[in-house]
Amino acid sequence: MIAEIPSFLSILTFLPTVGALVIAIMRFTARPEDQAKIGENSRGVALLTTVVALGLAIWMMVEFDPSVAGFQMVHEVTWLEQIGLGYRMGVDGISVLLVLLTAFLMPICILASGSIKTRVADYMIAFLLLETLMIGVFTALDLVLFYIFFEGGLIPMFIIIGVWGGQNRVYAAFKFFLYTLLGSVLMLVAMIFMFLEAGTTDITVLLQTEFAREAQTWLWLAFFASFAVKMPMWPVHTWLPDAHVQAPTAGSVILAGVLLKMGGYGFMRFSLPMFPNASDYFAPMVFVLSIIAIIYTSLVAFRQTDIKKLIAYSSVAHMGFVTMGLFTMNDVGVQGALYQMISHGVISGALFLLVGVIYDRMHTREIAFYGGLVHRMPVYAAIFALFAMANVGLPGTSGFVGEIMTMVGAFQAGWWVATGAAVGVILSAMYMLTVYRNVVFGEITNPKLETITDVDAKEFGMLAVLAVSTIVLGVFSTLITDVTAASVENLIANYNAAIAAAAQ
Amino acid sequence: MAPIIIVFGPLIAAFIAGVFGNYFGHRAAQIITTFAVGLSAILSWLVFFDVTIGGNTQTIELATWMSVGNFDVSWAIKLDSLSAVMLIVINTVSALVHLYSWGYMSHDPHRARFFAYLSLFTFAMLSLVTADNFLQVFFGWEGVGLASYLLIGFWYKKKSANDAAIKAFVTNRVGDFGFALGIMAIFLVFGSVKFDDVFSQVGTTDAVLAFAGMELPALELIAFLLFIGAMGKSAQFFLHVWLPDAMEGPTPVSALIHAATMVTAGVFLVCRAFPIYELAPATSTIITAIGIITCFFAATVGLVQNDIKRVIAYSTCSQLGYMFFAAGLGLYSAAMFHLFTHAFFKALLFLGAGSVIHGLHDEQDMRKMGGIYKALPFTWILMIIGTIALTGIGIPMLGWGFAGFFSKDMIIEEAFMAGQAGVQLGMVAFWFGVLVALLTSYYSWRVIFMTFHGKYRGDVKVLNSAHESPWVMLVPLFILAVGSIGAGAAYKDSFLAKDSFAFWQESLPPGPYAEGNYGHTYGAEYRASLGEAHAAEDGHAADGYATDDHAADTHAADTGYGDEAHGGEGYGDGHEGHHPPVWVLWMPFGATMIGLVVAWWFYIVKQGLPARIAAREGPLYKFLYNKWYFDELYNFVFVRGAKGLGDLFWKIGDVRIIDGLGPNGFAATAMATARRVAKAQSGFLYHYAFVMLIGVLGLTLWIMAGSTGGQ
Amino acid sequence: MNADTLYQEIGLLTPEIILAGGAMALLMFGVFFTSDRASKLVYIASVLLLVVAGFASLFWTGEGGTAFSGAFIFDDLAKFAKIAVCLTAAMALILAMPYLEAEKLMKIEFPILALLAATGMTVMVSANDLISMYMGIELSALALYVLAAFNRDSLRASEAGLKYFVLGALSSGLLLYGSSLVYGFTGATGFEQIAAAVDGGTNVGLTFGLVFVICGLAFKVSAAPFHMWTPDVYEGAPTPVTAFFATAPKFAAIVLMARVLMEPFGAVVDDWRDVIWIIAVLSMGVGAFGALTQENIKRLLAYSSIGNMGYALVAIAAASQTGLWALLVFMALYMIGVVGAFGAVLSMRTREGMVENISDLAGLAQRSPGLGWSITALMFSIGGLPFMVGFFGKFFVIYAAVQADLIILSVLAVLFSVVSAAYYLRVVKVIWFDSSDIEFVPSSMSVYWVTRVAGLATVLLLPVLGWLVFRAYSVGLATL
Amino acid sequence: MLETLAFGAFSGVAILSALMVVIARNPVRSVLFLILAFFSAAGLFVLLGAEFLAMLLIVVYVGAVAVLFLFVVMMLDVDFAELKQGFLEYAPLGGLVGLILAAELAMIGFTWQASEQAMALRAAAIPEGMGNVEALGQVLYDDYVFFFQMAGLVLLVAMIGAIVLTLRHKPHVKRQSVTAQVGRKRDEAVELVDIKPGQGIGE
Amino acid sequence: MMEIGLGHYLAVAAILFTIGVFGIFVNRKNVIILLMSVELILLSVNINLVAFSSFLGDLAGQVFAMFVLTVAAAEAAVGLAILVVYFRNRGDISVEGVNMMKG
Repeated sequence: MIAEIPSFLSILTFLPTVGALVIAIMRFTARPEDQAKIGENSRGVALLTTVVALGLAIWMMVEFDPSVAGFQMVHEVTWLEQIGLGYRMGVDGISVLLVLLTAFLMPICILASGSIKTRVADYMIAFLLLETLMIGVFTALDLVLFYIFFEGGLIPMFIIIGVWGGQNRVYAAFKFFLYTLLGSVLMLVAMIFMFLEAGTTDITVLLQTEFAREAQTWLWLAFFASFAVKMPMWPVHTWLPDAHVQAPTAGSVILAGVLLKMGGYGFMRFSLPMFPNASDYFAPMVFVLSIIAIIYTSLVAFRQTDIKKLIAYSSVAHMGFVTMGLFTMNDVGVQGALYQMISHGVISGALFLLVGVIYDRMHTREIAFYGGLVHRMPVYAAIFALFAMANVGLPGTSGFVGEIMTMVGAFQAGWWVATGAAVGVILSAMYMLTVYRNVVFGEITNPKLETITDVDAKEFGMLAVLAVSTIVLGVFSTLITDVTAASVENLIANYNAAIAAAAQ
Repeated sequence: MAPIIIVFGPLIAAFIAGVFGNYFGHRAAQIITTFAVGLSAILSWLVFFDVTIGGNTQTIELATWMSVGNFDVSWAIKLDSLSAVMLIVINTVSALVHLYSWGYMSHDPHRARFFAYLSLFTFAMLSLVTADNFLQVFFGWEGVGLASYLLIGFWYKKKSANDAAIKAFVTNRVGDFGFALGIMAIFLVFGSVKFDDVFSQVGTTDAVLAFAGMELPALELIAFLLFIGAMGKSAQFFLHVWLPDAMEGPTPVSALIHAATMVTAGVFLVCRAFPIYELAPATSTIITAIGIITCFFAATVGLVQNDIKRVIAYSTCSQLGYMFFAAGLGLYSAAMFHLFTHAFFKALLFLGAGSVIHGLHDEQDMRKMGGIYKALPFTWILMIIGTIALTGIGIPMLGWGFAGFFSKDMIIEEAFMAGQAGVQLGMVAFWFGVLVALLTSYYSWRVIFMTFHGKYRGDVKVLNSAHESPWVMLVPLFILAVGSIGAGAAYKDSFLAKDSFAFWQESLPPGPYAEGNYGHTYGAEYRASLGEAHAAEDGHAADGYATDDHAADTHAADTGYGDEAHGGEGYGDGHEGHHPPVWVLWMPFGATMIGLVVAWWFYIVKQGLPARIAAREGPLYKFLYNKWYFDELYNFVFVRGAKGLGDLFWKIGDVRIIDGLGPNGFAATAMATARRVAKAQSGFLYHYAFVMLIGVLGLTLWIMAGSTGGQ
Repeated sequence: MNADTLYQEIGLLTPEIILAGGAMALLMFGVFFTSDRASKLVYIASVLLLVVAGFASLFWTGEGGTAFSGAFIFDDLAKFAKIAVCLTAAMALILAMPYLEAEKLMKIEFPILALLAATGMTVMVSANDLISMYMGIELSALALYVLAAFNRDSLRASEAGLKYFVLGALSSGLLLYGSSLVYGFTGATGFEQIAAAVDGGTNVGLTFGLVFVICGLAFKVSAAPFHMWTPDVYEGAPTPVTAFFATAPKFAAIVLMARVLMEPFGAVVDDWRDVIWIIAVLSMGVGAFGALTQENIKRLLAYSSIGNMGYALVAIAAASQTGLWALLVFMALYMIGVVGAFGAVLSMRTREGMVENISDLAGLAQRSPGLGWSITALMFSIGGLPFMVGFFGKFFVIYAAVQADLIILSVLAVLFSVVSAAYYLRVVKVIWFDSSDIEFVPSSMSVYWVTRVAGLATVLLLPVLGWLVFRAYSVGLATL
Repeated sequence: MLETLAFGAFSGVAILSALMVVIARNPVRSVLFLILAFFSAAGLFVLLGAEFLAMLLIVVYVGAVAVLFLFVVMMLDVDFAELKQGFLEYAPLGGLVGLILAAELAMIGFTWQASEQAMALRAAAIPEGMGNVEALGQVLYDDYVFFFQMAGLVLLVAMIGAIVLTLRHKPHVKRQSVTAQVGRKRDEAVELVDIKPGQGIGE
Repeated sequence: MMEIGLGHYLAVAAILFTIGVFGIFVNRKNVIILLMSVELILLSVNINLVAFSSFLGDLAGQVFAMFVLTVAAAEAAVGLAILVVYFRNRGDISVEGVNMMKG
């Protein structure tokens, strides 16, 4: 059915922009005294838009044919065609789930923004634009288009962190923006080089293009600079804790849930298939960095006094599994990495929501402030427990599936890789349970907490949806791997063919 | 259907009790969970008979968990003798503990949650033992870890409980780390994590893995990694530290999890993976060694502890040591048998201790007890039964005794036989086994004497209001007591002796005792039955051990004493049978008796002497009392180490180095550069002109250099 | 030269004649009618003249060609540049009017000087001879010197004028000295003849001359190290004048530079590429770092302009068709940003008068959302961040550089763009994150709409970007 | 020989006076030295056969520009004693830069060789048998008419610029208005006031 | 006595040019001197052009020089006008004083 709507993906991508425009028009035409009302209305518009987008994304999933390895629902429009640039959209098994994840998290983010009371319309516009850009990253089939979406996302996020963020928001926003921009610009040069080599920026064509070995090395490094920062990998991860801590709840959710995935997606879309020899060459380096990330950041997380910062560091560690899995270049590893991305999107999103719940009530994220929440917030405690365990990678939750698959893949690449990662599994239990104990368990020693209320229906609803997702994905992992299988296998087959060809 | 109900009944009950407990009320939660587990228990027995007698082994595949390439993992229920034994142990003890908890937890405001946890634990344990692949075992493995965490930390107000819970979980994770790596290695070597696929290939693989710079035989490595997992869960030496602290949880939990079921998961794993261990002699030796050390270590520490539950906890640890060294020596069925009997009497002891604690209003320190047998008569008797079962009192030559007598003595004796046969550490295991039997007897009786006899040393008010436990608590105790008395005698044949071939079928080797004594008689018969049932699976490794021709080849070649099963001096050909010398049979009995007498002397005859010894705080006493200083060591190395490293990485690594040199350093440099650029913009015309001129000059010089260089 | 060819040749000068003739006519009109309404009329007529001249260039359908013995050329490049010059000059004038009225500077000389300056610029972009290059530059430069000091009662404006003049004269001296060397070593002043001479081989004297010429031109585009005047003059000159400085003259000068380097000296690209390379890197560096500490928005835009000219020079360093069209696309898109940005600066008027500090923008996103959003978009566009059109300008520039194997230059370019992003972000930060109770008085219609439209254009032009690229592309193909 | 001497004299004077322009303390002297430099340069022009330009230099530069300078210097009436003397502070570095530059440029001059095509590329070869003025006149209004017009525009700009910057209409200064003076009538000029005794003219 | 060649003229021009430049950035006293230095630079250019013209036998150089003269005159007028304006505002034409804007 979607086949009859060639521009389906474009509609999905730009639908949120339309919503943003509606709000913008309301915002700019309203009289000053009506602004408050506009803010409330904009919530509705934003929610409606994101829900419709989610509906479209689900429809897309339904229509998506998982048995096909190539791109589907491709949409092409000529644009700057003289020099080979085009507007091309399409999804395959690697990207389609990330689109769904984005569309899935957005309504939750909108709902989770109840505590935003100032400049609501601007906030909603920023979020809707961000959604367009994020979906665009995953659907773009043109190098330059990808880059635009990839970098463009920085702008709304910058605003979101900077305007609605915490105390030190300006520093965090700048750090976030400049750090990631610095990583990406080198990729731009590399992209242009590829563009000149291939004569086009069509990703489908570039996937077939073989780049010279020497060039591959440099191109790979340039792309790596971008994706490593975005992931983020050690040692370029330090922007993330700051950004997370300062961002509003929904911003953190999106940051952890989707923005970080762009790096992993980039590796799968570009680095691995386009520069197989370089990927092969650099894989040990990636493994080392991943393992350092896993262990190092887990230890750092253990010492944090700010809940959000702790979860942010934990995100870095979990992204270490993704990079590790990706560069194993075997079925289990790569699919596991993809799985881990989806799963981390859900789990870390939920964790940030959970932090948001208490932050909204108490306006602090200091672990020491809390303690004994279970007495006042039993439901909260239970949900927190679930996600803490999911973050720890307890079997039966989606976190486990991603971790074990990446580790199984990594073990095939080298025992030391998997061993290092497994150490991280121990450490994650250490920090997560410690923070859980300090926040939820124990006696209430802080009198301010006496009046804290449990999650309300809306919060419960959002968290419940995420909880169900986590568990369902944890028990039936084939829901995801069936979708990704064909594309990943194709990716690996091509990769191995390229390596074999180079070996001769 | 029955297996599904067995496994998932508790889960559903747990879900209902946990989520809706607050709406339906505590009573409903109690009833639902107890009913579900009770039903599971009854069905388990049915299944047990169906499997062990009816030979109706089966594997039910429920769904696919993971399927990526050939990494194919199912949700399944595998029913064979091994899992059936575990099923009955788990479900029986669990059902009784549920029932017991009605009484024990009657005053707790969070009962519903407690029962939900218990049922959840039961589910996790069941999914562990019924797994048909390693990953599902891992699921259950971590699941029980979670349940254990939740239950230890049940009284979340207590910091000590929370800390103990975390300690338990993290320590278990260390074990799981090994287990997970083992699974990965299995997948790497065998391309599958299914038991059937893996075990059918073990004989043929000679894969070598380079690990930590060494070339290791893959099987040894896998075996070792899996054993690390087992160590964690079963609280073996090095990873035992969590078990005593786990006593922070409610006593029924200690009985269920930390005595009867979860801690035995490690033993179960080793038995389940016995085809691998049989071909991994080096690892088996390590297991034996660890088992011996644990068994001795825990017993020595148990000698001086004053918390009633801790003593029993160390006792558990020690008994697990027995099971492990048995498994390490290749006596899998003996290990399983001890596991089986231990479940009864250790649960009995714990629940009995719980009854004491309940009766004395949550008093756990034995120094404040004494002479309360009058107040708690039933508990007193039941505890003595448990103690007798634990210490393994029985008459050796007659084959009469309590449960522990059969299982523990069997292990000690078989260790001797193995040692005789040249299995590494066999004799060491034997001597330590005897020594620990002495210690066990001492500390077990110490508990009885300190608690129920002598003078009451606590607050008189407590004694006056001390009461016997309600019937709902005592009934489970009675049932367990029956098990403690009779389980050994009743099942000895099935587990270890003449019925063991039919009993275990393919799931476990019956062991040298059975083979030596009954191999020929029953082997042929069994082989015939097998031949029918598994004609297609000719050459299956499982056939091997049951029959003594080519079975012995595999067995013998690796474990060393199989040879003697055929010829040699011992029990070959079944003529002389497989029997240790008489003195060996009497050794454990003697040791037990010595322990009993010493305990009697110290705590009944010379009351107060132990307290004086303790007060002197001699180095040995302090060493033992402080559990060989393991907690301090670990605290220093791991906890402080992790904190130190974390701080180092964070404050130095991230803040100073990465941020300092990276973004912040870059920003500072940029700003400094910016200020310099701005300063150069001095506002003076002549500076501007000068800069322009310098520019011209520089460029012309550059060109000049370039052109002369070019020429 | 017969009458036919004369007419034909004069026909090529249509835009110049419109501008110069119009300027003179308006001057006469303005001298005789001195009322305020008449000045306004002159003003509006000037804007119209510029637009007309722009359209005259746009709709010039003839073959193009050279006039006056090859001294003047009207080709696709000149056409493109003339349209841009005229339109941006018109925009600058539109922006200027409310300011001049408010500051009581509404004199007819302002538009007339602007017209004459524009004439000079149109000559610059059509220059095909060293002399016409010089005359064009001087015509526009003299007018601009005067405009810089136009607010003659202001010390800052006169200081700006003085600095601009002295340094401008020095740069003219450099340019002339270089021209004389080029003339001496080739024996010709016409670009085509120079190209022929250069083709036969070069020598150090010629290269020297070229370097001097480059230095002179670099001053006009305010490329480092010849940029020193820019911040001071931008700050001191009346804001509309600054807006004018930042737009049309930059475009004309960079096109002239491209033409000089690529046409007569196209054959000896290796001789001058290093020079441009160095100048480009210095410009980008100075632009990036210099702006970081600025508090005055005009100064900030000055440094931004220095940096952006560095990017334009990167395109020139590529010395190819791609470089040329990339330069045109870049400049055209950059102009949108600059016009909008200066519109925004001109909107910064409180009850007390104009304000120029970045901190005065605080909280603009709330106080005046339209303006706030526009500046945000414009800043991102000037900074070359996706998904604003400005990104494509930089993108094509780097594309050209990579094509010419200038990898290191491209990498430096993108790295400097990150540094410069910091100060664009700072403006955005002030607008969005900070708050203040400064109230701007509503800006006039023209400024209001120019700012909004420019802001919107940074995004809305994306779909039709292909058209612009296509135009520039064909210019590139036709010119080289 | 004579030419050499003349070149030496003119160029020496030109350089020395140029130097004095820069370093003289009194701006009036600077202007005068500038005039001297122009005269010397005109001499050099004559030596090079560019008589018209030599005259132009004297007439336009000396006659107009230099005098304008002189005028402005005097008009501004700067108190020269107050002017700072930071001269020597920067002189060494400046001198070094200047020396290098001069050396470079001179060196370039001595390496001169016109390109091979230079003769062919000449746009307007100096015609034989024609005076410098006549030759220039021939090309100026033909080939170079465009530049001529441009020069006109440049001068127009200069004029407008000078006027707009410096011309001031001062409202409080009394100015003579000839038409008003001529056109006034008697009764407008004289007002008859009837003064009562002892009151005075005031109110 | 040597033959006077083009090089000599160019050298003279180069020296004058340098003095002009030198005057711009060494002079601290008086803005007018700057304007005069500019005139010196233009003069040196003219010498260059005329010399080249003479030695190439090409009138273009002289024509160029003529226009340079014209423009230089216009430039002087504008420059002096700006100077006057500046003086009126500040009452001083010290070069050191011209630094109200910087940074």
